[in-house]
Amino acid sequence: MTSHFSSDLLVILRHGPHGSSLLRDGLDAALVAAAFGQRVSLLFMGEGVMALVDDQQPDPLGQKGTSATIEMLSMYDIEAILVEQTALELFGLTPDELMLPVRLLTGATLSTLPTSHRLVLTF
Amino acid sequence: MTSHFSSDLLVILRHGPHGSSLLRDGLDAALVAAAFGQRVSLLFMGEGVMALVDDQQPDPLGQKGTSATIEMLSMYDIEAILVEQTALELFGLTPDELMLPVRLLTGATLSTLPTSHRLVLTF
Amino acid sequence: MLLHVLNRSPATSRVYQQALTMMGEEDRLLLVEDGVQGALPQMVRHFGEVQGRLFALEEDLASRGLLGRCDASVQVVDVDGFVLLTEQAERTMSWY
Amino acid sequence: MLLHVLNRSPATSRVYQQALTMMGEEDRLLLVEDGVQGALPQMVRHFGEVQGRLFALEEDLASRGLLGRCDASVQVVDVDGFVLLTEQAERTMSWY
Amino acid sequence: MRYAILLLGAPYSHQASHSALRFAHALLARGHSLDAVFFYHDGVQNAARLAAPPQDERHVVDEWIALHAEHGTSLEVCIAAALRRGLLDEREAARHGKSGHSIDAPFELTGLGQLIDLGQRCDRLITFAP
Amino acid sequence: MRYAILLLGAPYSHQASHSALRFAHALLARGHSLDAVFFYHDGVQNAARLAAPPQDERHVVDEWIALHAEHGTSLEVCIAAALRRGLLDEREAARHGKSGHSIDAPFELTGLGQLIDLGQRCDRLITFAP
Repeated sequence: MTSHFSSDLLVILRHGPHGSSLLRDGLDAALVAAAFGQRVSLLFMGEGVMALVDDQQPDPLGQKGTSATIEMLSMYDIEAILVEQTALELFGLTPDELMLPVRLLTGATLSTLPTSHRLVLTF
Repeated sequence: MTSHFSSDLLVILRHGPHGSSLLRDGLDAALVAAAFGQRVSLLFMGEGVMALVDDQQPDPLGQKGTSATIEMLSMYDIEAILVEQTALELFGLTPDELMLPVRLLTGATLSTLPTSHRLVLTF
Repeated sequence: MLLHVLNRSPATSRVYQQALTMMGEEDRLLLVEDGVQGALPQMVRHFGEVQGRLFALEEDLASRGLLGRCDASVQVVDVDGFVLLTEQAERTMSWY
Repeated sequence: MLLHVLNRSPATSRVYQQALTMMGEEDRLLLVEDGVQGALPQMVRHFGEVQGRLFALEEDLASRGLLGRCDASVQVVDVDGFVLLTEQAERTMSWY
Repeated sequence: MRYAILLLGAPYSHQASHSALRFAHALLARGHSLDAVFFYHDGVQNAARLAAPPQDERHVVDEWIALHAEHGTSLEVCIAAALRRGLLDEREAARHGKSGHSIDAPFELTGLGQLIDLGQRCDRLITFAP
Repeated sequence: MRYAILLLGAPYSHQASHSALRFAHALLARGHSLDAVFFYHDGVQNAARLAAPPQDERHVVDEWIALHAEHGTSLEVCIAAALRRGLLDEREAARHGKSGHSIDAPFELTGLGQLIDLGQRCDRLITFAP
């Protein structure tokens, strides 16, 4: 299981869209690493799963969202989109309500992720 | 009960010392109001009760604390030092571990405070 | 009657409990920013004691994809409704 | 073995649960800044599953008046000890 | 009614500035007046005159200035919070021996007494926080 | 060992800057090297050259500069995060048509690629956040 996710960089996204800029800051770091040729995994934890909810409309007064960036991830060859299953359940969401296909992970697997990446950044 | 606390300004302090500047920012607002002759009540809620713990030592690298300010409150005629009793219990603290005498309040009384002050600020 | 405004999600922060503690029997609670996560059916149980007095801001729901996912017990208001709530309330308290 | 660093109190934030979720069986947890509130006897139960691997930063305890109030199960380290923990750990993760 | 806003959040980092701007325009559209916005804590960053956000993002600082121009709302910045954070007008820069400044009119550096005064003078004071 | 620090918190608002400075001095005292501090998110405020804290408080900006002077640690500021927040050096100010600037050397505006590079190059990367 561990080796399956083995990669250069794990970015853990724990904040929802709009409320703070941490989600976007974390995504930007992931995109730059990917553009530099690194293999990047994204893990959406806790409130971070809110970033993936489909049907996000542009802010009526134009605050820039993150959903366009998330839809672009595969163009950056970021294919490992990992989601904490408990978080999804906490919000009562199902995978088909998300804007892209994800891989659901639970406790035991989650705790192996940090050691299987050379660098981990939490946002 | 309500009229007992009736006053001009209620400042609710919900952050502990050092971690963020919100505790100090709230205290500063209270001191300025008191200096302008207003009757001020302070309510320490949640993590805010940490502000009152005795034996706070100066930060080894000199970050300015709030305990000196709190010890000065009576000089500003701020006598209404109110504390959410549940918060004290949450941290396992007793009133004699606090740096000054306080008035402990529980649920029903707490919810009457906002209407018995002309202005309320939450920090 | 006071209006309490909460901008944090019950999924991450316990501040919603402080808001509930300080609310009078007629007071209203408006969920804004990340606070609107509390309007999801799975989350709204945290606000059981203020049922009928719970509001959520439409713009913040929409930008997060949550507009169609709100629990039926939550009253959705836009920013004009937010202003109206502050007109009707004697005072507004922010919880963050 | 990784070092996890937590700067939020379990009294206000649920982020400590995220740290615990991501911790391996040998990993250590260091409480810093407002996180040291978790070292109080009344709070330390939140960290039961990492007993023996729980540390708290002395300077942050002292500045908050909590140095003498720490639970006996918590290992108190100063900032040199913090650096030592980062030397011993393969990697450090911050939870905030 | 007479409104005032207390803004504690920095732009870009948190949504507070956006929420406050939207609320400000809505209350004005409903015929109320907005006496002042008081910038405190990280909110003082809303006055940073050198802010250069990307073209496709809102320019929050300029939007406050436009609000002042259209509606006469005072933009009051807590001086103690601002100085710590490197936000100085020309006068404070001179007083502290710094070359250059980071706040311009219509933002005004002022004391916390102004906030207390607004709280007493206005019918409604709404806080937007990070 | 070679260390790097990622700092996400602004001075005065949160303890992150103080914690990072204390940690930096401790690791240097133990004989390690500190290649760089990377300032991102609200951490870019640590570079605000006009900061004027009260005399009885620490001057965080100056302490970073002293750290650089004594130990050669690079002070790298994420340019995208900085521009949004009004933190520009002379070159960026000119490029954006602004008079005046708010960041000076030894702070350097740089891209996020530097952070990724530090993460790969150094033995330890420690994040201090608000």
